[in-house]
Amino acid sequence: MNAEALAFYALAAMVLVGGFLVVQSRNLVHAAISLVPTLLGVAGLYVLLNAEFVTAIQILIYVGAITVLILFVILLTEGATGLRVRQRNEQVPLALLVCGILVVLFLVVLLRVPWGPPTGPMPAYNPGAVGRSFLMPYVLAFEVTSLVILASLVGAIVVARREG
Amino acid sequence: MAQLAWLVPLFPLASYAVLAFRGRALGERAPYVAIGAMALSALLGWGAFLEQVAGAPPYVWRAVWAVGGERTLTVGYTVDPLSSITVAMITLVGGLIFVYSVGYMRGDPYYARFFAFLSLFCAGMLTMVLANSFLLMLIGWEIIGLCSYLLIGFYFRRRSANMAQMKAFLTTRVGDTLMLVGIMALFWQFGTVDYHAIFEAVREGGESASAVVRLGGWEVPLATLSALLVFGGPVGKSGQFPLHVWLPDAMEGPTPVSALIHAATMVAAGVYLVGRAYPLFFYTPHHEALAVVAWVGTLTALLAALMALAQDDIKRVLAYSTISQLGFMMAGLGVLGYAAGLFHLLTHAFFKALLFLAAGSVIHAVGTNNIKEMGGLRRFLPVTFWTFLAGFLALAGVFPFAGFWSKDEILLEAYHHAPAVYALLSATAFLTALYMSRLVAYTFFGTYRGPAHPEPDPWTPEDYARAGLHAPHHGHGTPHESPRVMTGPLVALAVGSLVVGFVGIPGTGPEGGSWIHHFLKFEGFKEAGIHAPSFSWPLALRSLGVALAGIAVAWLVYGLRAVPSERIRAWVGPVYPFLRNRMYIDALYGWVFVRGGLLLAAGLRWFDVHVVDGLVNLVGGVTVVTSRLHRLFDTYVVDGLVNLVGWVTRGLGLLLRPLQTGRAYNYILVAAAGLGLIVLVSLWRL
Amino acid sequence: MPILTLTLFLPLVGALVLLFLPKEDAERIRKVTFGFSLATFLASLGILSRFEFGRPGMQLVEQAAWIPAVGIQYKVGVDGLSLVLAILTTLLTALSVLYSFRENHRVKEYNLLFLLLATGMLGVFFALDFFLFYVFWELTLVPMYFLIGIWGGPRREYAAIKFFLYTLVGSLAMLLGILLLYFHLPPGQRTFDVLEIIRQRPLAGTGLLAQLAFWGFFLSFAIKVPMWPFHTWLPDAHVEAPTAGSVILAAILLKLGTYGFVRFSLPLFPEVFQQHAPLVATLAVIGVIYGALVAMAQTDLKKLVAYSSVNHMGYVMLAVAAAAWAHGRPELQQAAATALNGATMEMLAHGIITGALFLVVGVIYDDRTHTRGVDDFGGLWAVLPKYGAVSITAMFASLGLPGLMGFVAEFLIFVGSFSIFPVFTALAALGIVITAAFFLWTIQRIFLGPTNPRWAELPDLDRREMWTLVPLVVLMIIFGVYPKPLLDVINLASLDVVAMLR
Amino acid sequence: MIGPAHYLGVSALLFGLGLYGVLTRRNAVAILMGIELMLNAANINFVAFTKFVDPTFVRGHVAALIVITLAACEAVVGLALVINAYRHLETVNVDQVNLMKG
Repeated sequence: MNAEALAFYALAAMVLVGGFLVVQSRNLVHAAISLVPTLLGVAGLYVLLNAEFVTAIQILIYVGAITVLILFVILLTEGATGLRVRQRNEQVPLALLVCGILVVLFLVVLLRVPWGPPTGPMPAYNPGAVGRSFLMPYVLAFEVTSLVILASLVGAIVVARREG
Repeated sequence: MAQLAWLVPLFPLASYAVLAFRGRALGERAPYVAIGAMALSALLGWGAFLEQVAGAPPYVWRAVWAVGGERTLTVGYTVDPLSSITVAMITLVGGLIFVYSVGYMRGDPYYARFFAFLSLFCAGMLTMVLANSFLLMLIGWEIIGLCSYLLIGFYFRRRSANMAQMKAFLTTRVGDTLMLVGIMALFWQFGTVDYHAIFEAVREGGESASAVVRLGGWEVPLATLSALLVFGGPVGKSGQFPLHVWLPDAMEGPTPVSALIHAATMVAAGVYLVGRAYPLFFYTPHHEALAVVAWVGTLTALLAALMALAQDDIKRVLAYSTISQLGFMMAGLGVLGYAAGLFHLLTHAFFKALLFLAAGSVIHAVGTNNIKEMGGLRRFLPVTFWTFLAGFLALAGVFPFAGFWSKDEILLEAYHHAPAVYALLSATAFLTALYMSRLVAYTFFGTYRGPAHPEPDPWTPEDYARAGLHAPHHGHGTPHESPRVMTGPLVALAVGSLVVGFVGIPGTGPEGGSWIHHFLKFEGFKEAGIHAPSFSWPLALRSLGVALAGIAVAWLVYGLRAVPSERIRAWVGPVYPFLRNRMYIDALYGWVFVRGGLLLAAGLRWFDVHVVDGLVNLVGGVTVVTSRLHRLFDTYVVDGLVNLVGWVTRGLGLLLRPLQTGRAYNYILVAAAGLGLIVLVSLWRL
Repeated sequence: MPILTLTLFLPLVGALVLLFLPKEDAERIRKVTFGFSLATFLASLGILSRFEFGRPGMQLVEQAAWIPAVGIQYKVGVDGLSLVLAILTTLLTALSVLYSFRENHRVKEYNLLFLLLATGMLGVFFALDFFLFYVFWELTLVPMYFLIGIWGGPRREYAAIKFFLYTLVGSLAMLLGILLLYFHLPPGQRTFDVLEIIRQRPLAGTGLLAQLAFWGFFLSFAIKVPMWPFHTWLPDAHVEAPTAGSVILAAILLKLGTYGFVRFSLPLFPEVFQQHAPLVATLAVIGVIYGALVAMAQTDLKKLVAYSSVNHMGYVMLAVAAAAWAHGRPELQQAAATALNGATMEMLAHGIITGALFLVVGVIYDDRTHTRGVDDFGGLWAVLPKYGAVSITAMFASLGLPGLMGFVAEFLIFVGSFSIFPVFTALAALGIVITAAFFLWTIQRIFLGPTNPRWAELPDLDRREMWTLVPLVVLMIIFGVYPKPLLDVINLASLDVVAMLR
Repeated sequence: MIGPAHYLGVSALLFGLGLYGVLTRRNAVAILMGIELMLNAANINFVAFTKFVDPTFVRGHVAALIVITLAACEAVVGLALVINAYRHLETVNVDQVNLMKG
């Protein structure tokens, strides 16, 4: 077992355990805090996959922004998120079944696919390639995304604004 | 001149347009427009007529009016002896009536409207006469029907006038519809509506002319059928039995209208059309269509004369007399007296217009229509009396007045071609003299009785106020003679009633015949070897004798009262009320057609609302109930019995409703399960 | 310049422009709407100027791929038939908008719907692709539904839903027919192109399927016409619709049905149509007489005019049935063309005359008396001379007085159909008498006799009302006196249809 | 040797966890967290495929970046909605928010 594998398994464990805590914690604040190791683990996986730029973004946005945002909201809506309140709905068994089957199916698919060897040596990682992709073939997607950001910005302000 | 004949109907039309839009502003000057237009028409019309007299060839002009596939429907006009002499008559008599109306209608709040309608009427009438296709003829024909409608109901405040105008339009429309079907049949047969093309085709008797149709079990020659259908129009318009009922009621209109439309011109249109379409009738097997025309005419003449005997309204007597005389004309045409029938049409226009106008003068003076309330008027109205007398003598057929010559022609033809018709027509001639003498006796002789109930003013004070006039005061002391503008036309027409007949004097034309015979001749007779019988003195004396006998009998009964009419009335029993009530024909029509039609309409309306629409609503109701049932069962029964297309969607919606909880996580669960299913399926195929 | 597309979408552009106007500014909304409808009318006259008279077939065709995968295209074109109907549409839309200047309730939506409706109707007449046709066909339905449902009379909801469901059932049946046709084209050549489908007649000789498709189209068109016994939506819709809505409904929407019969049913299913022509003619004759008689029994003016529409559309259907019967009988072709000319003429005449009649009813009902009962009036002619003259002219035109447009149409229908269906036609001629009877009776009850004192002080037609009514009256007279120019255009289209019936 | 299957396996498990969270949580914020997990799972896939299948054009990175961006937007709007709903309905439990029920 080489270092890469070791790192992978450690990160995978971190991700999955974190994820389990996210969905399982009765206390929402705990769940939100468990989100941090999960997302960091994913970021680690990105490092293993030679995606340093994505890693950076992942940490910046997810860990830095979204998690904090979620924590704020939990605090803002304190009255409804306490431990007194039932946190699960009535379809737990059904959901468990469906999710289980789905995961099993995914795994079956993974196992049945004949993965060939990697398609050759990785080229040197180059964030510039990502930039070029964004601005040349995917410029439309890029623009649309920015529009979506704008819209969500405006939308969030309008929705959350205290009416008066 | 003939090339300009298209202008003849256009002058009155222009006058109509001017009066319709500017009539109110013109006010008292309105008649000048109408009379001026009529004078121009008369000028052109007489020019064309004199050209024809001088022997000019007939002039025909056509234009395409409408297309149907590769066929065309043409309109146009013909100037030939028949149309030109009729145009001359209409413009002359019509013009005189216009002049008379200036006096008669003065002070009426709708003065301009009256002249507008009269002008439109003349435009339609002249169009109809000059037309050279059934299409244009029909257009003119219906326009005069419209004007008749408008003018009968001119006093539109009166309920009786409203009813009369509807009766007139609808009754004639029945005839017109038959004629329309006839024209359709002609178009089917010959593919054209042009007079000349059709007449040429029937004369040659080709394949299409001798076609036969099956009606039930009968084989009817198509030519006869279409001729008889076309005859439906004249039956309606010329008040022939059984569609004569409208004409007496049409007397609700102002008197000049009665004179112009319901005596001199419009009602003669039917006769004119039969004359115009004579080949159509003549070239049927054994002239059978003409036989029908003859018998309808004879019957009408006799029945109307009988009914005239029992009427008390001066205009109604004249109306029945008109019907009777129109029957005479039809009978004349029917018994192969082509020229005779049309000659009578011309003379009749003069003396009947005269009689009506004179009657109008009488009514103007005494303020009632009832002859029982008149009497002794010859002293008060000398001009009216003498002119009326001229008309009376012409109508009765007394030598040398116009009626004598033309009626004698008809009787002559009937004597030679149809003796039964001759007998009946002679009886009618007797009756004619009788009822006319009765009228004269009651009106002008004896003592003045005065109206018990003067006619109410047809207008309301608001009408006068709106027109800026003052309501006239109807103080009827002693009757007084009408103004010159009214008596002038009377005198002119009286002269006409005397002299017009002279064109029928034997020897005025070539070969010892009369001029009118020569001028109006039907080519088919010569080809078929039919010769017009020549004038015979014994026959003429006999008809004169009949007329004088009628006058004498009337003199005994109504003048000398040797046998008072009351006694005769008691003596004949139910015959008098039978005649007085128009043989109950009007009542019968009222019950069968008017009430029956309204009842049927009401019944169908009920049917429409409750049955046809009821079915629709039932279908709707059933679907609604079905969907309610679904709502009841929606948790238990998955029932697909939603069988109406429009409601399938809603039914399905109701079925699926329990699945739609509105909770997003339920939906996501289903979506996830669906995703699993998709993976499973793709695994299967992997 | 693609003049057809321009004409077609000009109202839609107008509707878009309206979207950007504040709804409080009713006056400007009205003016803009009227401006656009007038421009559309002028554009349709522009089509006329570029139309080649004397050339058969479709003209000014514009074509563009739309959904090429399934053979749907944007294809529009005109021939004599659709051209005259399109001009009628634009004219009456403009006049209706002008008339509606008095409408004060939700002005913006009202005018917007009118413009939308105009595009829908023009599209139906222009479309040469079944899919496009269907889209426009349905597009006409929605604005009308709202016009009746929002601006209608007391029972507007019932009437609107009835109208909507009834016509929707019909158009679904037609959709099935269209799909049947489409899927019987050979795979790979499937198209919705009307002319191509007519050329190939994919259902010829398929027996039952052709029957099904025919009845699908028939149901849709017959409801729209409406033929007896599918007519009961009409009186309700007319009575409840606002005046301008009634005008459009009677003048144009009913024509969609007869247009469909002439444009689609006749050339697509000549054999089947011929087989059922006597039945159709029977229904038509029943419609003629029944409509006239039921109209006679009405006391509501709008209902009376509505039933007179049933009567008049019966004449049109008689002519169409006669033309169908002429299929394969060369000796009847000329008569069939005459009958079709008459049918088209009647569509126009009915559009103009009945449009005028509904306006006439609206003039008296909307702004003056608020009653439509025939018996509530009397002697109005003396009070309202202009109004009386216009109304009486329109009514006489409707009862087929020669010299006015209705006569030309009826005469052509009668002479054409008589050569083909003598008995039916003779029976239908009875309708003339009954029509005359009820219109005369109506005239008598409204305009003649003593004046009802309640209405002694009514104002006569004002300028705007004159502007809406006089053009229609003028048209009635012009084409009644000299119809040849119009018939020359129509005749080409009729000959085309007849040629397709060879 | 760690191959694509390993990464995808982790991704599948994480996806399952996220889905479970979405399906069973009553609290809207918690559901949002579940969604974030699922999005991350998807991103792992994208990035992994970039390495093993399409190393030259880095299309997966592009996709992942877009997803992250959209996730951020979604979180912002979603949380705003939660606050709004809380203000109006005094609850953030989605089974009490059933305005969509037909």
